[in-house]
Amino acid sequence: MTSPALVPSSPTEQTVIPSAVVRFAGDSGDGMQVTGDQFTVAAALAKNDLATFPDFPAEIRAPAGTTYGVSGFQIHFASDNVYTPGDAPDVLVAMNPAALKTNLRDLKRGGLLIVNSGAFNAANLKKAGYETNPLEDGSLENYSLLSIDITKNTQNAVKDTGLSNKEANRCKNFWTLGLMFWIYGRPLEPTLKWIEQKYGKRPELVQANTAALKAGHAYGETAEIFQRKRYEVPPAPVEPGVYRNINGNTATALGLVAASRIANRELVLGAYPITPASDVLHELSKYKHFGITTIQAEDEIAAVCAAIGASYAGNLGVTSTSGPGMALKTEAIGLAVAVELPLVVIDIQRGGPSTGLPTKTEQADLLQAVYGRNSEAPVCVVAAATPGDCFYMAIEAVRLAVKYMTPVILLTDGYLANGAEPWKVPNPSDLPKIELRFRTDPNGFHPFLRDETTLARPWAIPGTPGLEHRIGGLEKDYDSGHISYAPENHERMCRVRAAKVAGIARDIPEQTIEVGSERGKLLVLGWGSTYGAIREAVQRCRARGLDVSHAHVRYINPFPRNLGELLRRFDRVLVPELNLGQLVKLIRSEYLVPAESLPKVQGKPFKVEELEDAIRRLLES
Amino acid sequence: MTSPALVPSSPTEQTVIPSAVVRFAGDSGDGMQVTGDQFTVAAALAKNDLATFPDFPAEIRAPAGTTYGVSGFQIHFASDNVYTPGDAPDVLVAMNPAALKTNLRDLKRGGLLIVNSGAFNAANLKKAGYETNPLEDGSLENYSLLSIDITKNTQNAVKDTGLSNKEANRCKNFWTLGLMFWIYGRPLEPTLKWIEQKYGKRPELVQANTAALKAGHAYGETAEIFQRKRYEVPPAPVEPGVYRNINGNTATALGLVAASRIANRELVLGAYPITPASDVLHELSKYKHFGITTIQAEDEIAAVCAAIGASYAGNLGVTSTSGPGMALKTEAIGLAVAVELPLVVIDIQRGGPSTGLPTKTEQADLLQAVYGRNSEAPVCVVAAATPGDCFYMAIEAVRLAVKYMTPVILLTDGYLANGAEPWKVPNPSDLPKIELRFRTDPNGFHPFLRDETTLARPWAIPGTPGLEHRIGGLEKDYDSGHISYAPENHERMCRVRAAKVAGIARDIPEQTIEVGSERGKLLVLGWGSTYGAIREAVQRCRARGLDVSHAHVRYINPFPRNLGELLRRFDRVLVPELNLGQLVKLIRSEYLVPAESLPKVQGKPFKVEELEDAIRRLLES
Amino acid sequence: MSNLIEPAKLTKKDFETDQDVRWCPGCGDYSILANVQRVMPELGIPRERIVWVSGIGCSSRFPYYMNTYGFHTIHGRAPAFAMGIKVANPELSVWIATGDGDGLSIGGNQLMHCLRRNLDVKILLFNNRIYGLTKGQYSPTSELGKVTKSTPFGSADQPIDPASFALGANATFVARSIDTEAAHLSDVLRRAARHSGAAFTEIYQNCNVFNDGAFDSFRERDVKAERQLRVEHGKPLVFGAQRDKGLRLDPKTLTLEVVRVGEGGVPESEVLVHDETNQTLAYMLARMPYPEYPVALGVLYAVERPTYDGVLRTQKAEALARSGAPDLARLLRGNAAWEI
Amino acid sequence: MSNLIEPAKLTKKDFETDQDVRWCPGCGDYSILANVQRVMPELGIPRERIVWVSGIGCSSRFPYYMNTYGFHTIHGRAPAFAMGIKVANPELSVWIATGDGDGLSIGGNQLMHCLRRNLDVKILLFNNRIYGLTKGQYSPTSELGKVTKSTPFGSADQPIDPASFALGANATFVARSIDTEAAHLSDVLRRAARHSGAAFTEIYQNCNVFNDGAFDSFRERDVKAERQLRVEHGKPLVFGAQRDKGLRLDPKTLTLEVVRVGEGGVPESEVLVHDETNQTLAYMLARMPYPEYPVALGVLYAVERPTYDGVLRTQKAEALARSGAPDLARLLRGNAAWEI
Ligand SMILES: Cc1ncc(C[n+]2csc(CCOP(=O)(O)OP(=O)(O)O)c2C)c(N)n1
Ligand SMILES: Cc1ncc(C[n+]2csc(CCOP(=O)(O)OP(=O)(O)O)c2C)c(N)n1
Ligand code: SF4
Ligand code: SF4
Ligand SMILES: [Mg+2]
Ligand SMILES: [Mg+2]
Repeated sequence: MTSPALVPSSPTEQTVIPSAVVRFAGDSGDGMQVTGDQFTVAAALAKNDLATFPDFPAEIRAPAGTTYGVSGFQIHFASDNVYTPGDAPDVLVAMNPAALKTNLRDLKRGGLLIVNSGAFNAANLKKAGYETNPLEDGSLENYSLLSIDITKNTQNAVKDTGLSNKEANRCKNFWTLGLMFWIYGRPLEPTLKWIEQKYGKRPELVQANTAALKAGHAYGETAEIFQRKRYEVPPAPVEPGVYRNINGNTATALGLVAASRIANRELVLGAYPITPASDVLHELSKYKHFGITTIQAEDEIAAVCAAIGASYAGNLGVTSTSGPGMALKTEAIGLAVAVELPLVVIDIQRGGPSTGLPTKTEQADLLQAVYGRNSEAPVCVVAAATPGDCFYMAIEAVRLAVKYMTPVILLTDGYLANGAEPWKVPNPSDLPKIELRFRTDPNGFHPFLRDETTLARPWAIPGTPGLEHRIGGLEKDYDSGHISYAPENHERMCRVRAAKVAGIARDIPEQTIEVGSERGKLLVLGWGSTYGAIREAVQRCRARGLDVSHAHVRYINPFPRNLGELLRRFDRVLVPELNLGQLVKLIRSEYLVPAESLPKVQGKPFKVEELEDAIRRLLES
Repeated sequence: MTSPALVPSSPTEQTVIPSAVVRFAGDSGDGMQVTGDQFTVAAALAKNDLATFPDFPAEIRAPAGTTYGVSGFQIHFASDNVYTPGDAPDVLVAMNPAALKTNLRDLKRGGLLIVNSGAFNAANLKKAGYETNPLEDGSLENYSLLSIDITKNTQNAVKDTGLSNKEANRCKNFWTLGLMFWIYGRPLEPTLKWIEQKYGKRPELVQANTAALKAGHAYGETAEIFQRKRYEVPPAPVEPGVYRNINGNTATALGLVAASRIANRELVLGAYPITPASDVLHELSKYKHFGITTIQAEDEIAAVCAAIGASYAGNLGVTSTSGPGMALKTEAIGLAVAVELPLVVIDIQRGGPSTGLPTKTEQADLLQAVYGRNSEAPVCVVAAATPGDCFYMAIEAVRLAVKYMTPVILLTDGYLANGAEPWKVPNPSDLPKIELRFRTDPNGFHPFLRDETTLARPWAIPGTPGLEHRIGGLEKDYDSGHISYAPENHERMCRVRAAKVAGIARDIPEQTIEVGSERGKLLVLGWGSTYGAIREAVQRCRARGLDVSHAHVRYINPFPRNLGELLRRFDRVLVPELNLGQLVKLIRSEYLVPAESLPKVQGKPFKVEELEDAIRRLLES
Repeated sequence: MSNLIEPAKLTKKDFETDQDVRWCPGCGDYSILANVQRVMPELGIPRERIVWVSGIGCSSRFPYYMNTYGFHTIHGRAPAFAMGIKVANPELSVWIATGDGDGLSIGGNQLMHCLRRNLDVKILLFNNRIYGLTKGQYSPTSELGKVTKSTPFGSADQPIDPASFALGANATFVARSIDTEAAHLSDVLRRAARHSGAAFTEIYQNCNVFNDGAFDSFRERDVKAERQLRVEHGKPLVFGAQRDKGLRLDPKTLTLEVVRVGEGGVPESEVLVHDETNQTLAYMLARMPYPEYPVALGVLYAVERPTYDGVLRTQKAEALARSGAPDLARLLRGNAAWEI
Repeated sequence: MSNLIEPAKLTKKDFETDQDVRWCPGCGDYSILANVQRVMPELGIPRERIVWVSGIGCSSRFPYYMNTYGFHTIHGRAPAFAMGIKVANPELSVWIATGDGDGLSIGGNQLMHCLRRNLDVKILLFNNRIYGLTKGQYSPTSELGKVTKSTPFGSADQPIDPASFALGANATFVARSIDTEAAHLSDVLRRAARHSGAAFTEIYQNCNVFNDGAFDSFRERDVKAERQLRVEHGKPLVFGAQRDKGLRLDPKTLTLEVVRVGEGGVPESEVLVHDETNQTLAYMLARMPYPEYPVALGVLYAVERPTYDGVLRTQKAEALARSGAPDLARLLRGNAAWEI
């Protein structure tokens, strides 16, 4: 076997294209996530902008070959800014019939379809529910089909390494990656280095995967069929700096670590595992040397209570969860409101109601976050817009919580949690400041004495001599902090708690327009993970001359102080959300503008196209 | 001691007045609730319309003489319709300094103030926080003060019965009641009979309390001072029928029993004690022979889950609680939404946030009821307007829950729970019908097959041969009921669940105007326990010629189908609520009408006067 | 529906559903499922009278695969749903499938109260000492120092033993078995089914993905005889391939000791005899530290006590007998009504 | 704040607050409060380092009356708050006041996990066998058949014994005392305070309003010597005014028996000696049926085991030693960054 050149040998044949969307799909055991990650690194090193999204099966480990065991990974990379992992793939790699079955309908008409014909045997076809072999029955004629026996090719490539057949088969993904690298003209070195590091302890695996990668690449080089199928996506005009790929959950966790460092305070996370939030717990539990303590509590109630306890004792108390867990935490969050302690609650939303679609995304916990507590229990609610934004919003949540002595709910979702994008690594010294003020002076102290500006009560932590005091969930006297059932006092306290949270509006940025003009026919108002899709759709529509702008709220309670005024500058307001219309309710009730809802509840993000269509329909109506 | 005549001896001296508000206040041990109850019975028998409200101390049994140990009872009775227990008492009976201290500010200027001077000793004055004796320092000159040593008078009256001093003192309340009976010209017999029944086993107590009652009455008859202080409140034009006095919690419990009988289905209440909801549990636990099972669960979560389990097994599953307990139930209510089982959740709202003011009233769980669940989890929300209305709304909640296979949240509050009114006892055969349909036919069955009209799924209960099936919180396929993660199916299911609840609007009465014209300058829109106060305020304003109407929503999700149209017939809409503005948010967002909020969060109901003022201010602005 | 004829005798197949079983290949849950499906027909209960209730977790998927009534509820609360079901219809045979996370972490309170109430339900706790469904965090039964995704430095909390927890919570039936021990598991299930009251059965279950081999040290063919103590009421507590080891009580220290029995050891008469009605013995057996002692399997404890649902039923019957047929009109009128 | 001088020795008064105590006159909570306020100064812990945490209930009002830091939280969850507090600041001495409803009904799960984790907190459970604050419903420790407002026909569920629950949950310290037994309660509190780990103390407390006299049959002066067994480590388990009764083990049936000791009875050497490190003995003592047996009071069980907060602290120190000072810039960069 001849070793292929490590750089594309015939660069002249590459067609330059501005962007591409590629999806890898295969059985859970086929290593699609690794393939996707390596392909992503290559795109990043080629300075493309990019976004990725993995699609894990709901089952832990479904039987091989089943449709519900299919694992996918999509990447969108471009020479321009990229805002979403892409609507529909230009290229689909399907490692078995089940992967083809579940993914084909997304592939663009005429798109390149690479299948591992070696997996299209009778058993697999049956498991995928095919009655005839699609590779042979003409059903794929709308696509540019490349049917290759990747299994056999891989076995051939690694036959000298002495691996068992089963282990040899595991190298298929690297063979495929090699082929894809050839198509997009990517160098092999970084992946070869990665293989070396990853499998260093088992040289035969290093050898085999290396051989497979190179063989796939060589296949592209030599197989006739590829002569007209190479593409180049030139570098994007990215700001210089150090970048890494980051998903939302990692960004959230790192944001919390950063907040703890900035504030110079230890942080305690109380959490109970739940999809898709568990990774925040997993990630944070690595950082004990950063002064981060993670408590895997017995349930969500204990988790939030532990976080509140930690805040009470002067640490940064945080709890992370998803929908059903949020429901369980509401009583305790109400207590944090009543005793006015800082608390960060991170809700990584997933499909519901109830257990719902645990591995899918949704934005339907918004009203629960804003209103889901007994009585008047206002909290601050913020939402992250992109995976990387989770980092900054986590810091912001901590900043507001400690400054205003209030619970802050940070909303992200399954799509942000697992979706990834290149992220410019910030310099710690450029991060926002968080100043903590602990009360130490016993003179004139009472626990509900308020700061005149923020209306926050003092953070007076156990261990401070002379400040011994009692707090609790019963109503407190405004002037002494003691228990009080007095009627007017209760109203005064309810109002001051509300005013305190409302006052945060003075401390957050004004609402800006992301894309488009400051006034006009239509404003598309989004929040959370729909950011990328809305932005791209609005850009495209504007490119076609439509009068549409995009604004994206990161602060939901309170809203930015200029939001009402901004909304009224537009004839119409459209609010796309991954729910049946929740932000739109808040907007309508707060500003009495006839905002219209564009709901989607399919466990999936918006496609850019869906939004474009909606905008067009609306502007034409 | 001469026995006074049992009927007023000099009826000619009575001043006829249309209504009166009387408040009895004393130490927890002074028997004020009994006094109030007996006074209420007398008013009822005199065919007055009336409303009452007890005011229990927050503490279980506070030390005697303290202000926080004061127990009160207010009654408003009239020769016309009565809608509230009255803003400010015309007559205040204060049995000790603490009662005077905590209640005086409510007494009308010039009102009659009866105090037991025997209790105004140094120790009691100090406990109440008086530096000088108010009976002597001129501070009561704005009132018509009657200072009587009731202690001594009572002791004299009962001295022949051989009671200990302590026991003799316990008769003070009957002496006082006797005096009050004399003032309002009430016969003593019913109370004498009641004493006989109540203390029958201890003849000396019968004798003593009888003597005290009569002595108090005689005191009025003979003491010079009373010659010009007798009143008559003539009978009200009440519909003929059998009446009883009923408070909201009893009415709720009886409504559930009635619903169970009407539907011919056993009912299971799962509950965990919590103020002010516990009495629903207490009341229902008496009716085992009605096929009612009550489970005092280990917590609120278990309580609601048990109720859902009971519904699943074909009984009527109900759970009752208050704010903090509601917060805990939300996850399970979401499951009931997902599996579409009937469930009645009764939230007897109290002051919050968190533990808040547990014994006080509030209407601040509305948004929690409507929105407080993860994801899109629509439920039906209804609210009772008066104590007696709790009975009918409980039946209605059961009717809707079983017909639409949905959770229904019934909102009442601490004010309704403990407030009482004369209630026309309905004839069981006049009550609404509840028809249950259980699926038995296995043909074509699947558990999420919907009724075309109601969109309800079939109630297919364990024990039915051939219908074995599995349900759960994961999303289900519309067409088979099996687990499904399919995107479009999820949206379809979310929408059909929403449509089902929205469709209830077709099955409930249209919104009507309670008082006033069908269109005009101002509509006062209320919900829940504010009914009486709003109604009276609007009536009074209309009597003064103001253009104002009153509508009261009993159905909050969905709203009555004509509500939007009705609201738009008024120039302005004012929404008074015992919260910081919750219904007003729903109204604004749903109908985009600029409804204005009139909030009150003091743990107390609106005074009629406060509402009148607000209406007047608004119409003048 | 009353023209039902005596149902035909059911078979394992009758208890299988048409749903794809979605556990990982090789998961211990499969053998438990097969075992239950085999035992169910023997109970002679018609399928429509059987209800499986579960919480959330891999183990809690169980009801989907049983062709009976099934309710997959929310995390940790199955016993509370079961309470409502059983109280509403005492005719039903109610079974709970739960996991070490579902039943002992979030659901500890519901389980505890179900046991102390002695609700007549059968509880199978699949103990794989890990959270399977959420992909491998430690559970309340995981060993101290367990390294998982959420505890990269090892867990910091002592585990709980499910059987000892159940006994402390006043359970009337406590048993233990293993996923792979088909015959033993069947025996235990039959006993649990026959028990009137809350029957708690812990089943050691291998999660081959996130905690593979957790029980191998006493489950594998070559060691199990030496490491398992199969308890049987009235039989001496002996174990070992040669049945040459036994448990003896040291009455001075009130502890158990493992002794060699027979030749070269103590006579069998000195060995404790299992008495499943003795709570103390059950407790000692449940808590024997491993591997110093063998793992006790079988019915550790079983006594009869009034059931929660039974008492409620009796109360209802008595109330009806006492008060006569319910009279709604009278109830609504109360005893202080007046007429106008 | 570092120029603090050695704090003056504290007295009971220092632990009293200016709040009106709002329990019913005559409530057992008063004597517990007085007792705690008396013992606290002896511990030598500055007031500012003491935190009282509670849930909801009459008993849970406790923190308001202690002039230390105090947190009156929500119903049943005090142990979880305490976990956050203790983990955040291990220097604090954290005490929990809870009731039979707060700690064993709604809060059973939090209590159980706190005990098995061995979090270093002191837990006082005021057991009045009733819900006081909600005015008298039965609790999980109320006797079967208890007639209350919510159970006019008598309760249908078996009670749980707090101490046996705690043992089953793997607690490291389990003790019992009575509100009115000042000296005994003080001793027990001192022991609990000294215990490193979760120290669980059940205190029988009379609710004179809703469950008056619940413990009179073994609390009243004239009967208590015969009905109480005061256990002490290393001392024989004897009781009675004449110390003429004792507990003996019947090793055959593995049960305890009450025997007459001394003259006309068995020699004291046959009586069991209390060993507070023996879990089985503690369990048997906790569960002795009353009135056939006396009520065991004192430290039933006490062993040392690593605490949850202690292990976490060690892990943190080790991680810091291993990884060196935290470097945020490096962390944010991760190990797959690229530069453009
Ligand atoms: C309220 C709530 N919290 C958390 C989860 C996430 N969750 C699902 S299963 C599970 C643990 C399951 O562990 P176990 O009961 O041991 O079941 P196994 O998967 O090991 O069989 C968790 C934490 C959830 N579904 N709901
Ligand atoms: C979530 C919630 N549910 C219910 C209540 C009502 N509640 C307050 S205290 C209590 C029971 C208290 O019993 P226990 O702990 O024994 O305390 P005690 O009053 O007897 O000292 C209940 C049910 C509450 N405050 N919060
Ligand atoms: S994760 Fe473990 S317990 Fe769950 S199905 Fe897979 S092997 Fe079984
Ligand atoms: S109700 Fe009982 S426990 Fe509560 S304060 Fe009164 S006497 Fe004490
Ligand atoms: Mg498990
Ligand atoms: Mg109690």
